[in-house]
Amino acid sequence: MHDFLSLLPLVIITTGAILLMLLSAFESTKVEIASYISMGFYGVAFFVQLLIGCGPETTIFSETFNGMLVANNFSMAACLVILGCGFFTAISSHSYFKVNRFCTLEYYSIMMFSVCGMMLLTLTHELISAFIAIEIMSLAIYILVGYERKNVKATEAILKYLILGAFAGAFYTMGAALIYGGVGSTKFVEIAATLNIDKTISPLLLGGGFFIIVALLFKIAAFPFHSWVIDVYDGASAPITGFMATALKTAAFALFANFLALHTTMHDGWVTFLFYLAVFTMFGGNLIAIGQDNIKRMLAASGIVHSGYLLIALVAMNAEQFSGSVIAYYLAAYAIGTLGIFASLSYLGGEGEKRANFADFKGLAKVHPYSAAAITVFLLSMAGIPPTAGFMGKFYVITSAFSAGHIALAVLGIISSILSMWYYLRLIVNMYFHEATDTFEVQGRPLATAGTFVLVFFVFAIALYPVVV
Amino acid sequence: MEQTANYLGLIPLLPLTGALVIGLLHMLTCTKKPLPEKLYSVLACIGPLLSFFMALVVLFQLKNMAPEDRFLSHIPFTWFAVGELHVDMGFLADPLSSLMLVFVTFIGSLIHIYSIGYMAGEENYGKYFAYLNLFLGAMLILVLGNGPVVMFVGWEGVGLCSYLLISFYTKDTDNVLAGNKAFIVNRIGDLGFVLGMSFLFWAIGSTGFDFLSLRENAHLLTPGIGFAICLLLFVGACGKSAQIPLYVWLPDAMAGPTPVSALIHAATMVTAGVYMVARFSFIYSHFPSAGTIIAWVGILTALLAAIFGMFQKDIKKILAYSTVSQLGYMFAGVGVAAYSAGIFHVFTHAFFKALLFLGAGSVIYALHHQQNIWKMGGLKAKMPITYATMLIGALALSGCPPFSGFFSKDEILFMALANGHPGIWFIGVLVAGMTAYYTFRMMFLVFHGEARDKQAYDQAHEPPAVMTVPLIILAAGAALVGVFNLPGIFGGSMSVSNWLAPSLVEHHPHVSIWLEIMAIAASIAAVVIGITIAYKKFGHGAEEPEFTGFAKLGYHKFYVDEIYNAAIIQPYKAIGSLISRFFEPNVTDLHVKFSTWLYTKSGKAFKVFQVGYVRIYAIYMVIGLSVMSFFLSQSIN
Amino acid sequence: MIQDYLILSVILFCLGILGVISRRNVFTVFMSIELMLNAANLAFITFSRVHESMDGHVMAMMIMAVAAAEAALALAVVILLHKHKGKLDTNVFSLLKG
Amino acid sequence: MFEYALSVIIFLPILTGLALLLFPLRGGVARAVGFIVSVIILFIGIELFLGFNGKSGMEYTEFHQWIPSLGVNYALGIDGISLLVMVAATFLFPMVFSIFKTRTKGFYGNLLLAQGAMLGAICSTDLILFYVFWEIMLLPIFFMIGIYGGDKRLSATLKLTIYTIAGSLLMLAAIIYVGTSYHEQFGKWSFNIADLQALSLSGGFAITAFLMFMVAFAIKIPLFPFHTWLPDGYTEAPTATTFILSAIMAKIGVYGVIRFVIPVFEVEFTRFAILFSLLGIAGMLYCGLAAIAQKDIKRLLAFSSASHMGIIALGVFCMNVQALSGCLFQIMAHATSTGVLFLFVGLMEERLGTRNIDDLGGIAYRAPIFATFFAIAMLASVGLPGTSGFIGEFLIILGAIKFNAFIGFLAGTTLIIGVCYMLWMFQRVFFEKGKERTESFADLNGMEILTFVPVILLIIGMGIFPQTFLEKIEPTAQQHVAQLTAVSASQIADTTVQNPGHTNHKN
Repeated sequence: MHDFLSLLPLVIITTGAILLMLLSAFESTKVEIASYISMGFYGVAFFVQLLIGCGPETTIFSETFNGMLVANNFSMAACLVILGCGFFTAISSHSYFKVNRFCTLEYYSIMMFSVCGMMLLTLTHELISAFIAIEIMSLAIYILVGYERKNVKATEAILKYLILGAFAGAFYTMGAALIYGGVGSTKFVEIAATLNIDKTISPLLLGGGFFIIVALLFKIAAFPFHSWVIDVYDGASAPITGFMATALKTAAFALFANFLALHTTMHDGWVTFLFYLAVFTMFGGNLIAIGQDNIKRMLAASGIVHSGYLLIALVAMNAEQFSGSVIAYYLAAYAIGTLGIFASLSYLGGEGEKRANFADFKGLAKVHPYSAAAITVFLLSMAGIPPTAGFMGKFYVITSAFSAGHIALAVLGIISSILSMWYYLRLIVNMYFHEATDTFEVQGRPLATAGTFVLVFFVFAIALYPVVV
Repeated sequence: MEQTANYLGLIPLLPLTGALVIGLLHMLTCTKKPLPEKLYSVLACIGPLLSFFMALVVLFQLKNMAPEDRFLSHIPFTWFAVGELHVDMGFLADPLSSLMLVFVTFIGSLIHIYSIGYMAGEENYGKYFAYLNLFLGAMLILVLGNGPVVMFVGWEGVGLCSYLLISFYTKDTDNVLAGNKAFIVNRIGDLGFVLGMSFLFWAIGSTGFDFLSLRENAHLLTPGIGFAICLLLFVGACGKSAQIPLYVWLPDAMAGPTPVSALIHAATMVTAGVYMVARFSFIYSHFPSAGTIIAWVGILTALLAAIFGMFQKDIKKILAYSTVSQLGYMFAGVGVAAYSAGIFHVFTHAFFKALLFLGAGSVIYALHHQQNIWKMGGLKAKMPITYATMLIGALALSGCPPFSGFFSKDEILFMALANGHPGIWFIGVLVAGMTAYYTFRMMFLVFHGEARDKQAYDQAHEPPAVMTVPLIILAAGAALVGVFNLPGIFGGSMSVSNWLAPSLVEHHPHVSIWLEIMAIAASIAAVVIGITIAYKKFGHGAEEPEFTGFAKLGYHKFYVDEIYNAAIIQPYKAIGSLISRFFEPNVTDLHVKFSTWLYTKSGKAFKVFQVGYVRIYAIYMVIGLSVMSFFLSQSIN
Repeated sequence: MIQDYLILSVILFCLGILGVISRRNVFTVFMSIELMLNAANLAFITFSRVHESMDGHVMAMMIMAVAAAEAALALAVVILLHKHKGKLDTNVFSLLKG
Repeated sequence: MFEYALSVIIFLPILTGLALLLFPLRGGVARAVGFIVSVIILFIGIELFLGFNGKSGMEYTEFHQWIPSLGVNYALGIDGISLLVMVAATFLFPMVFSIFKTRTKGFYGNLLLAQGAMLGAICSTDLILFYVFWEIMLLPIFFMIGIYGGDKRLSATLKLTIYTIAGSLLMLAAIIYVGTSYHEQFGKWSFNIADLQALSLSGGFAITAFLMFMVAFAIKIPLFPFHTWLPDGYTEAPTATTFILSAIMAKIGVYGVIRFVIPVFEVEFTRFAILFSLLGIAGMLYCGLAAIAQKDIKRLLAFSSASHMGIIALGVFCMNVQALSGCLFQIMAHATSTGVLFLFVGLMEERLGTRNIDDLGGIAYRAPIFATFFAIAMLASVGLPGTSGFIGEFLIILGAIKFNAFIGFLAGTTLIIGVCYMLWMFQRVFFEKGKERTESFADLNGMEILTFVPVILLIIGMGIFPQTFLEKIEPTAQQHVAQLTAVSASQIADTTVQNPGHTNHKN
């Protein structure tokens, strides 16, 4: 019965999604109600996930699902992060749609669908089901990105994301095909088995793995495949951007880690590539971020940089006994920071996100001192200043890199975080060291403020009590 | 061997307390209605007088002990101790320091009393006496310090006080500049002292860093390091005692009140260098070559200063250069290992030079701060006491028998000759003549002839008793203290030298009586010649001449100050501004500037790649893909 | 025999890539992507022939379904684009850049 | 009650500071609260100082596990090295609160935060914990300069912050390297300095890590040529901030070298000592010369502070007990002298609205008490015997002579250089004719006198009875030097130039 338990959160979310979809058929239901319902479902799922915890690694319904789904600590942690992202995105959307009124009930339902896609992605240990999960997630997110139909920017964003995403998806399928050709199955266990037999990676397997990794690199916006992320984040509405930046990246990295961890030979085969990719991703992201004036674009670029750090963690991870704790912790820390900033943006951005640039936030500290303080905390966490979660994450990643012997990589990571200091401080400087030019009117008491402060609490909580590792 | 005397610490402490009390009173009241001068005067004189009496006590206690263990010490507490370094805040009274002690406190007290009259009605009356007491305290620490480090405390303390007192009239920038000059030049010397101390410690100090233990270990010094220590310490002495090349501050120091010049810049502080060399005689006696250098520096300083002295018009400047010149003598003395002779000259010089300065002070006082000797004249009638006392001082200074200066100076010259330095002796005699000349030039111009400035002359009058009495006492001293060290040839027994013997390391050469007589005759002849020339030129009044040629050069002190200014001070400032204007922003900060520039530029550059055409993004992907696959194919085969 | 199928699929795949990076009309781009997906399907089916198992076919089915869903979304986007600009040239949509 | 004293002095200010920042208060109230807290800290600090016996290594230790999996602990402790820095950080803050009245609550909150973080950095014996506090310490400074600073505050604070963070991130890399190599050599994780002493590192990585540490600390101290953030930073910062920057934060840089670099990197330290001591000398000369050309009195003091820090740093690199104790003593002495001078300049600025030396003059006639106090602090900073400044400088020069005669000589020139610009400034500001600006200069009032008298007494007391401080720090200094001499004995040739006399006193 444990199998079903470990699947329960996924089930809950799915039912929630369907339920909302049905509800939206009725005129009378308000959008707020929908948001509360989705929050409720996220919350319940979150606590269920937390309660069931996870014992040893279990293959869920190995007969029924033919060993596609495997639940372990890592997947649980990733699911928790994703559910948290869903919860706080719902909160920030709630406040966001108070000022920007283009929301319908389906919005929350679709978001929940994407969340089930992601959770499935963390569980799956098989290529085709992974593809399905990716597509569930992606299709939902495509819709969310372009949700504001009137807005040409959103439309352009969805266009770009759709084309490139589908392009990457095609690579993924080709890769899956090649691996199937090489192994005769797409299950990770089978692949591992073949790798156990003949120690070298056969050309088919190599090419297949290559294509799959390319697709995953696209999803996590690693260096050569990063260009979409900036425009899409810019075009999408703030809560969705936050959602993509956090939940999607978590899911993608979960799959990435599982794929690399399926066998040591697989991991070692790609380490060199990932090494260079990590370096390029970090520095490329930094260089892009420096030039940006729009905060969302800056955050997108900084997201690229953080993908670079996560790639370091992937390089340094040990495929033999893979725990993924470092990656999970870093993802959680990064997610908290990013969600927090986007939550604040969602109620400070104003109608049609008229405050989008650094300059628009001059003197925020004078008007909304607490929000400014919260944003500062999040930025410092992303910059990795102690005693925030971001610092701890960075500390674990660098430590793992050192103890795996990738000293050069670790040092480069440190250097890139020196570079990243400037654009994080830039917003703080704007908020604190200038006089207020704007009134920063905020309607009512947005729920997102509460969410923001909860997140601030988490930033320090998981830093000072690093339970995960 | 040494006994303890637990009151030694009090001797410097008394004036220091006086300084503290007076200073606080003055600091708290000076902006409001100032306190009565009587109060300050009383408070100021208590400390010095008490310490004078205690000094006498010390002297007599030492006298009652066997000569070879005449050492009294008092160690209140350990000052600081780190590793092998152990420095006590300790005081040592031996014959040498007791002698210094007595005359420093004696003259100090006299000058305090004199100042009561001289400073009457000045603003910052209290501040003056606070500084004066502070100085006396520091000087006594210098004298009594039982080790180099404690000595250095007094050493820097007196430097500070001389700075404060030189720039006493702070409203006038020149005075403050003179003060700064004094302090900075002294600091240059102090650097030498500190380095010397440090080397000394690492060489032989680790078993105890006070004079007595150092004296026992002195034989451990290796030649190289010992020589270096000697010279470094002498650099310190040069700074404090105004020897070449660091003498330049002393003439400017005359900017301070005249009693200060008398006490600090004639009698006591400036002789600290000589005292220090004598203190370290146990080292210097091991390195006669270093001594020779000192002797030559000293005698050349004497010569140079004498030349300058001959052409000055400011009465205090003349005395200042005479001081430098006499200090030169003293160093010549200690340089040729005649430490007792040098110290004895310090002793006598204190009397007659203090006397001359105080006399000059009362002249200046009488003429309302007129210092130019070409505006004086004929004052003999107006102020007889001053004249008489100053005449004694002048005779003593120019070293004509039987006044004190004769014996001390003659002893030095004789020792120079006896220890085989005829060159030094010859220059010494020459300088003696020049000294006599400029001293009496001053005397004649000031007191003889007829008044050059009539209405100043009419107002001139003898100063009050509080100023004349010290003059008379000092005059008596200047006339008579010579007898303390009468050489055998005059039926004396060199009692001062014998007194000092336990704390000095020196040997008395035995040379023929004729040589001694010859030396004495020579110096007397020089003095007589000098005085007669002065009398010929100025005895009956003379008009101020136009300085030309060498005289002009001498009057402008060979332009040494200007040279220093051009060669050292201006470049120093130039370097400073160069650094802060040019180097700081453009060179040292370059790495910051460059990296920020590169950073922002590359940020701009990377925006270009975000063209916004989805096709191009796809092309990026394909390019990345192909590059990666290329490397992949490389890695396979 | 088998190789030919594979070669064909590879050719199709490359054609798809070329189409995506060379064409600017949204329709053509999506069609090229479909081409790539079908190349993958072909490869799957070929391999399932090699391994004498039906898994490949199943997977091809799955992929087709997903592709259909994607196509549906794509058409919606196309309509949206046409509403905004009246053109289907991808280069027209480049507000977001820099 | 004292087993948690260190935690108290660390977290009481931090929590109060946060509270001040969070709750809406008036500036006056915030100031009062801050003053009370800092006074409490002061008394605890005095208790700690008196209770410290200096014989047995770390005292007042606290230990709690933080991240067991990586052996990161919450470990605090005080020994002879950190004692005087701790004392400086606890003693000097009440002054700041009692003097500067015209600030908003945020300022006082940040001050408290800074104090807590600095004390944390001083007291922590775990590298990671130290790093955490080390970074936190910077944030209040960043905000104080940025919000309350002068006209060019933005560039100044960004330069300072990014420069410093860059250095400390490099240090983080080095710290992690040390931790991992400990894990490799001993099979368990630990960042505790007591364990890390056992570490024996060598090779290129060790040198790189050592240099990373040194760069971080050199930037904080600041050591030439990493000082370029200092003039702008010190000048633009509000005076209270400048005070804690120069009086305490710079010292923590020196302290870090002694505490964390020497025990771990004996070999590299011994090898590079000569280089770094030359850097210290260069900084001393360079900044001392630059000071003479400054028009702004605060900037002048900034350069003078940098110049003195050069000498203090030199004390670390001389690797003998005299120099090291002198350096530790001078840390405190310099805080009381130059730091206090900054406060005086702040008072002048509040009263007259200018810091330009040309506008000042004749203050001594208006304000004798102020002038006297200023003079005493100034004389202490030029190292006059009888003041706190002399002991430290003398010991450092003494040690430098032993380390290398030439360096010792250069170090000695600080006696001259310091006096030049200080007298120059003092003359123009306090003497000469009064300017019309200074006519109205009011002397210190009762409160201010009460504030400054203790520190003036401290300056003189430290000059006359330094042994009370030295006897507490000397044993630890001995241990540290013992470690080094073991190394340098092996390679004495390329590190120290023995002076010939030195060998004699052995026999």
